[in-house]
Amino acid sequence: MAMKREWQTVESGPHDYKDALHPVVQKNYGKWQYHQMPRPGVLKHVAQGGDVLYTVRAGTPRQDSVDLIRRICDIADKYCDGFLRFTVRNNVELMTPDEAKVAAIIKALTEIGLPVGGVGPCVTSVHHTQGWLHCDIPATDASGVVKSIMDSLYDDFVKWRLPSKVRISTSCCAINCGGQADIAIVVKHTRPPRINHEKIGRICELPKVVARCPVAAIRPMVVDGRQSLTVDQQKCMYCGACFGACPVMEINHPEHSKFGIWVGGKNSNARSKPSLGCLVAQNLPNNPPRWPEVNEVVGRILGAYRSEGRPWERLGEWIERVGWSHFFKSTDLLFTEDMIDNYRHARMTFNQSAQVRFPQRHER
Amino acid sequence: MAMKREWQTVESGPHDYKDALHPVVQKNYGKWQYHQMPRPGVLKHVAQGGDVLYTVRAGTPRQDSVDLIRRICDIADKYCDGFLRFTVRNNVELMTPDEAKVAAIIKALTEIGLPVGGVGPCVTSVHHTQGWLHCDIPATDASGVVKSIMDSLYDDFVKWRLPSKVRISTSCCAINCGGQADIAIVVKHTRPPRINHEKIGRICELPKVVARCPVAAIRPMVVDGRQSLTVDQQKCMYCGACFGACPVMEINHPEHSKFGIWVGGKNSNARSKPSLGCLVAQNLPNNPPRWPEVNEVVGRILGAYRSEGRPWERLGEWIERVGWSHFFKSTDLLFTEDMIDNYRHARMTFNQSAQVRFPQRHER
Amino acid sequence: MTKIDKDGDGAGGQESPAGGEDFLNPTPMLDELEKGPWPSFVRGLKEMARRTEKTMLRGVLDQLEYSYQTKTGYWQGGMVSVLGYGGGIISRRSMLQDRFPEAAEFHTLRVQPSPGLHYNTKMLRDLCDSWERHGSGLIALHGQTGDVMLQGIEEARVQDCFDEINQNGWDLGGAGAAMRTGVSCVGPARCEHACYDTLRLHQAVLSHFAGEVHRPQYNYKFKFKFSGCPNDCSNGIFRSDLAVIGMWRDAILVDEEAMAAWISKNGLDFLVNNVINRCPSRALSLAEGRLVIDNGNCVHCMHCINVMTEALSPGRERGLAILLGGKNTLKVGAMGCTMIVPFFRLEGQEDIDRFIALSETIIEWWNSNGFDHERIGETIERLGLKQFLAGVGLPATPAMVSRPRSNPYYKSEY
Amino acid sequence: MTKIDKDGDGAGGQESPAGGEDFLNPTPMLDELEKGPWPSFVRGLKEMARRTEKTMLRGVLDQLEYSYQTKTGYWQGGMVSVLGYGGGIISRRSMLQDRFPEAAEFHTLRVQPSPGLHYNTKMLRDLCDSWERHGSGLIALHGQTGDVMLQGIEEARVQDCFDEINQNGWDLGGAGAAMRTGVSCVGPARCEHACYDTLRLHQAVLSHFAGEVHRPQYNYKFKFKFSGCPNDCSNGIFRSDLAVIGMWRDAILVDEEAMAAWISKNGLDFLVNNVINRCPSRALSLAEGRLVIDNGNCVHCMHCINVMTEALSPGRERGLAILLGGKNTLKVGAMGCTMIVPFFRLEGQEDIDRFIALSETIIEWWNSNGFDHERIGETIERLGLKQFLAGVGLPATPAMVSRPRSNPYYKSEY
Ligand code: SRM
Ligand code: SRM
Ligand code: SRM
Ligand code: SRM
Ligand code: SF4
Ligand code: SF4
Ligand code: SF4
Ligand code: SF4
Ligand code: SF4
Ligand code: SF4
Ligand code: SF4
Ligand code: SF4
Repeated sequence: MAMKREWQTVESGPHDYKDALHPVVQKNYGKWQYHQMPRPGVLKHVAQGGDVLYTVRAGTPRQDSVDLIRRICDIADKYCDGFLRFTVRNNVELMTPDEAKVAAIIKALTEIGLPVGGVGPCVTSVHHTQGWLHCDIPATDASGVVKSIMDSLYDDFVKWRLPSKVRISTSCCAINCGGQADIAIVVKHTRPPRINHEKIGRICELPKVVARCPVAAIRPMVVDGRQSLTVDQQKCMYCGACFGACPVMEINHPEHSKFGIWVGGKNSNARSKPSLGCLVAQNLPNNPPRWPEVNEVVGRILGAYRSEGRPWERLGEWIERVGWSHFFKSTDLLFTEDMIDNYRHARMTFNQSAQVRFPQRHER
Repeated sequence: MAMKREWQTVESGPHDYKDALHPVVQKNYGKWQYHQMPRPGVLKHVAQGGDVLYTVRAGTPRQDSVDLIRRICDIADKYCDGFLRFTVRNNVELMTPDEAKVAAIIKALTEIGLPVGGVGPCVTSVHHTQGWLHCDIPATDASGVVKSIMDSLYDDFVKWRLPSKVRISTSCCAINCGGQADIAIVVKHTRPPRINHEKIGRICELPKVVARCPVAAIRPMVVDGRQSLTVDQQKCMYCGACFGACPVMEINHPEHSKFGIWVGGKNSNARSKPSLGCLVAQNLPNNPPRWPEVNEVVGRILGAYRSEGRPWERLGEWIERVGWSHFFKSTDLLFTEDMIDNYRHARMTFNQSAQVRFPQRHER
Repeated sequence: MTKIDKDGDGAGGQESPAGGEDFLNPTPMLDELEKGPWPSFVRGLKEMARRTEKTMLRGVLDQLEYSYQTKTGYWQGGMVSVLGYGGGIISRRSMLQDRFPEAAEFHTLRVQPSPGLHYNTKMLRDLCDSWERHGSGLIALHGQTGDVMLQGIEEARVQDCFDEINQNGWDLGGAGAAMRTGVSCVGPARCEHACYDTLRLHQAVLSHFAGEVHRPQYNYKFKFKFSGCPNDCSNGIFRSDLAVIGMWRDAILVDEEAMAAWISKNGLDFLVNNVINRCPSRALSLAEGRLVIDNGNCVHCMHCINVMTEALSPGRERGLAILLGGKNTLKVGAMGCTMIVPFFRLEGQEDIDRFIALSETIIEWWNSNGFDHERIGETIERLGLKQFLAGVGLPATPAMVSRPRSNPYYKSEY
Repeated sequence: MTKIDKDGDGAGGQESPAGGEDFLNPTPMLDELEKGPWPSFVRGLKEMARRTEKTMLRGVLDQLEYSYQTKTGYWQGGMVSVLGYGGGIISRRSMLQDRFPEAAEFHTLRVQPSPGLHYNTKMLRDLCDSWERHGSGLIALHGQTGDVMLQGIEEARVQDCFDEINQNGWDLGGAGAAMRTGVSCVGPARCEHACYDTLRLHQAVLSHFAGEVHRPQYNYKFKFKFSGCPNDCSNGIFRSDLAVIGMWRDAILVDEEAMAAWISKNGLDFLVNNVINRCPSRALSLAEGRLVIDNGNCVHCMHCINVMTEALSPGRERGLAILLGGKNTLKVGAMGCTMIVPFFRLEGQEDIDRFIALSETIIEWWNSNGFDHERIGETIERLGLKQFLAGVGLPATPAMVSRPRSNPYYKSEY
């Protein structure tokens, strides 16, 4: 095939963005002055020179059909001079300098089934991953979990009902490609990899596999004459790292996977430093197609935050203010001994002080 | 000797304290209401019933002669009904319900050479250790360092010239028996232990010594036929732990010891959680009998804190507020790469955020 | 073609051309995900499958339904590539080829987006057309590393597809032990907080490293993320190896008029409770009803600027901060990027060249000191920040740590 | 007797009985430490040596002077003990016995103090007399672990000396891998903040463990410290294995009158800037010029009570908190005690018995799970807090951590 090929690859890197910018953006590039949020889903940016740009943001399934993308393009052609962008959270943004067009854009997006929202103090689209649709180590299907969650949180996306931004992520294994978030929904394999001793010697570089394990749980072993490996069932904590080095370290299992929910992850530097999410619910069933148990817990956490959080206070900042004991009480979640860190830097998470809160009579 | 001995040991534990309490203390035991500080070195405690107790606090050398102790007892007999106590920081406290006696007590203490002070927002006596006078691994003499420092800080002990309490400790090896403090002055051995291969086999349990090393720097080795040990010069960071298990791991050395100064240690839970001291000056010479270089740095740190600290703000809290960069600037100390942690939990001390301060023009 | 789960409620069938037999097999569990207000990826897939009658889509739907029923994934990885490249394509073959022959292959092309994720409709329409021609028609906008993911193509079609989109200015992104695709926030294109040109730097850097993106030759993956200010909208600190965060180092700009207006509109209590009292370094205070900023003590968290965007803006002396070593969970647990260069001026091309040169020095250090499958953050943690700084020739500053060391366990000279 | 450093400036000589030859040898460097306003231990030693003419003191001064000149210590450890005990005495013999024969032995008796370090003059005078009779006359008040250190005695005199002071109610403290001497703050004897009886508990606990103090049988040392409130005046959190910190769990007591007086005296600004704004959990706020406390959010740091001692006091429901695992630098670096039991009521004897029983369970767990020379904090860090809690039968609560785990790396059941 390479024979009858006349095109010479151009290693161009990222697609050029110059002709992807709306004229108003070009003109005011780097000259924006401030922004406002006229209504949910809409941003109004004002430039030093006085130019104005309206942005309408809408959620997408992320796993888009060309049909959907073409429909979005139709709207962009009709109202936005043929320009559009996507956000880092899989939302689409349609921009126009013309306030009059905002309503029409919202209408058009709604008609093709895309919810307008995700701007300001609300839930926005979920950072999610591949799952059963495409990955090779997923314990669940990310897109399905996201769809189920967002059906429940629809109003929190299209309305302003929360103290501040709420970022949610969901990942289909502990590797967590979805990243840190106010609420991270992460499934976890819950048993050590099983090894096919016939295949492994042929397919994998055994020393590389041994080296991959963070807790040195993998040791070489000879099984009926064949070079193979064995996993120390006590040490292994199912991280899946070895599977990445060798697909014969079979970590996938129909029974043994559970969901955990992590709260207080924060990427911005606003007020508090960026922070990692902390485990507050575990062993939730991996229950397709709607994962009701996971959904219910997420709802409870948002509910408590909604009623107790203060303006601009992110979920984790709210918890820091009221204390973890109070968080578990007001979300009716159970703190278990597994939520006490026991990994590398566990000591640094211990409360090495006498500072402690006690619920008062009326609260008890 | 055990023969002609008729006394049978009583394993009584701590000496009984009942008859060591002043009558006014007995009467108001657990019934104190509040306290005031009428003047430096003096506390006034008021009981619920209205009783009052004055306390005069004075510094001591800690390494006391029976002569000095008897003189103090004379004062206690004369003015305090024969009662006295010492503080956890080696200060002596003379108590009386009678305000009139306070001045006399101060006079008497001063006459026997003991400075009255150490109460409230000031420097108090130094937590110190044994040093050359008594310990077996000291790199310096604690009592001498303390005497030199306190001669310089005398006014900070007897007067109120500081934003809040300042606790100082000094230790004669990295083990730091003196503990955490606002300013900890700790000498450190700076080269690996040297081994006498002839003696070690006879005197020490080699496996125990090997096990004692936190960085696995000690390995068994045979030296001209004798079982011995060898120290990996690259790994060893001179902690001295092996010396504790085996005196032949000769860590003491006339040349290779240096002082470091650690600031921001705090034991109380007031406001901020208890915190560890952080290294801000290193490689200061071990220079008896007066250690001028160490003395000078301590003075500089106190000076900056004196002028910038706020009421009730401990030294480490002041630094947290203004930032470490500012601290190094205003104390004219040099931040070096060795001050970046590289031990077990080093990562947790990295600035994993974009939060950073910049001196402004007028400050630059 | 494989039929499964006959007793499914056939919800999917409802959309079938009235009367005519449905192109798709029943997918009762997946059909549950067509319900509810949020846009449904299942509906999209089924609609496109019915229109295009692409058997690959049917096979993938069948296998996915089976995954839902058996709670197991059935894809296995492999190697698929285009001429001259070693990465950029995630190969997927079904483990159940006999059961789902139509799902035998489902490879994904990771295509680098345009910086800031800005597009014009022509770019996207052309891409859609090429993808419908050669592949499944399923596109993820965007992957978590920022790629346009063209999902579902057979190995035989890969080269032609790539050649076609490459002619339209698209190039593959990273995969494996390589430089990865970058992400940049919308930046100066539409954000008043941008302290440097995120789009321009993203384009320059990733173009420079194009070779390292296409031909894996590192210890492990390396990711850049470009955020115009410390709000870090591209999640650089936890999700990239080298986070480029916009920064300023002079005083915050204050528009006194706008400030007055803001305060009278929102009230003094709101100012005190939600601005002044939220400043992490207490650099804000109130004086005669006005907000006073102690800029020397400001840690550039952005909060006050975020809340009072009409009145406050980053200062005039703008540039960026370089943070290093972020990653997520695997092996050592998540870690955030560490502050390495607090302020780096970025104006002309020579600044961009300086930035790229420094990036190369950093990556070279990592490649010569790191282990296999070790992210640079792990290498720095293992060898020490001191060794890293010496290796790349950067000075140690207190800005790199939250506090100096609290243990004496380091080697001093003797 | 050994004469050294003839060219010393003989400062020491000045105090010598006019004309007569000085009992002491020149110690020029040490003499530098007689200068200055702070009380001088050198002066004290020399004065006592001249009065008592104890050669041991002269020898020790000579060796110490030599240490100052050569920057090296010359004591080596060993074993010295009294009948029935295995510890409590730190043995010191000179490495330079030929050079300083008078300093051949310089052993130290660690003597347990009376709780709260309260004394009457008779106790101390008797102790001084015994010590001058049998030992050097040098006493440290107090060692960092709280002992009265009787420093400087020959092995031959140790038993008689101990028998004599033991008859006066004194007992030896700990050394080696044993229960160590305890420290308690002045507590209810003279402090309004005391939430439990530190003196009584100290006495009860250390008497109970007397056997473990005298006969080393642990993995390593174990220290108790007793502080009556979170000000932790006994430094329990960083300097003991088990810190007993006074605690209350109902509302802070407010004396409205005293509060009003305090505010009018110190002013509103001081209240806001130095009390309200310093509360770590922002549990304080201002309402119509008065201080309001959100007790449910108070973390019991003591600050507001410390500043407004006339107006505020710990609540009525008082007891103690138990924290575990503190130690200083050696090997792993310093660590602070971790909150284990947030509130433990301590009123009657049965509460004290409960406390002692729990302490024993904890120590047993450590002795059966710890390594040689491993402090309990290190054992807990190595095995995990979860394992510790299971081992001693305590429930896990959020109060034990600053935040729950942020990595998924633990074993769940399967
Ligand atoms: C469009 C987008 C950048 C892009 O290139 O795509 C963006 C755009 C804006 N961000 Fe952002 N942020 C965007 C992702 C993020 C992320 C990353 C993420 O969500 O994955 C973060 C970090 C989140 C975190 O901390 O975990 C982020 C943290 C912020 C913050 C800090 C919020 C805080 O208080 O912690 C601000 C400040 C603010 O809200 O005014 C901000 C502010 C803004 C502003 C107001 C900037 C401006 O003046 O234009 C923009 C509209 C805000 C809004 O959407 O409410 N943006 N912003 C991203 C939209 C995501 C979405 O579709 O919802
Ligand atoms: C006498 C003594 C207890 C004893 O049993 O010996 C004591 C006595 C008092 N302490 Fe303390 N503290 C004593 C050692 C400590 C220690 C431990 C130490 O110094 O080694 C600490 C922890 C220090 C640290 O954090 O590193 C300590 C932290 C406090 C605090 C918290 C200060 C802060 O803001 O962080 C207070 C609160 C205050 O100052 O009102 C306090 C308050 C007090 C009060 C006011 C309590 C009272 O109402 O009587 C007493 C007089 C205060 C003063 O001296 O200014 N005491 N206090 C100790 C005197 C030491 C000395 O001679 O100077
Ligand atoms: C005498 C004293 C210093 C002083 O002058 O006050 C002292 C002196 C010694 N300490 Fe200490 N420590 C003394 C309080 C401390 C403290 C403070 C405290 O107890 O509050 C600490 C820090 C807290 C802690 O327990 O960690 C302390 C942490 C150590 C360590 C390190 C323990 C660790 O796990 O980090 C060692 C090394 C060891 O045990 O092997 C040590 C070892 C030693 C030895 C026994 C060194 C040795 O093996 O010969 C020293 C004997 C010196 C001597 O000749 O008397 N000493 N030592 C203190 C005991 C006097 C007393 O009984 O009252
Ligand atoms: C596709 C994507 C998820 C998504 O649906 O968006 C993804 C998918 C995979 N990730 Fe990821 N990661 C994706 C973004 C991330 C991110 C987020 C980011 O880049 O901002 C992270 C966390 C940040 C980081 O880099 O740590 C991430 C951390 C990982 C890791 C753990 C790396 C670590 O050091 O902790 C692995 C495991 C590995 O590399 O061995 C991994 C491995 C994988 C593999 C290649 C698993 C495998 O070996 O087969 C997944 C391929 C799935 C597939 O079939 O396509 N992926 N992965 C994202 C890439 C799309 C794109 O190119 O735009
Ligand atoms: S989170 Fe795990 S399963 Fe999901 S895409 Fe990433 S690597 Fe694959
Ligand atoms: S899953 Fe993780 S812990 Fe278990 S063997 Fe594999 S690499 Fe090791
Ligand atoms: S600090 Fe070191 S040298 Fe000093 S007394 Fe303690 S153990 Fe001995
Ligand atoms: S001094 Fe410390 S680090 Fe060095 S060999 Fe001895 S125990 Fe190991
Ligand atoms: S990171 Fe800063 S500059 Fe970039 S979009 Fe977010 S707020 Fe704007
Ligand atoms: S940007 Fe953040 S740190 Fe700086 S003044 Fe504003 S709120 Fe304070
Ligand atoms: S710890 Fe508390 S109770 Fe004890 S003396 Fe200090 S302040 Fe008083
Ligand atoms: S005691 Fe401390 S935490 Fe509690 S209210 Fe007072 S200042 Fe706040």
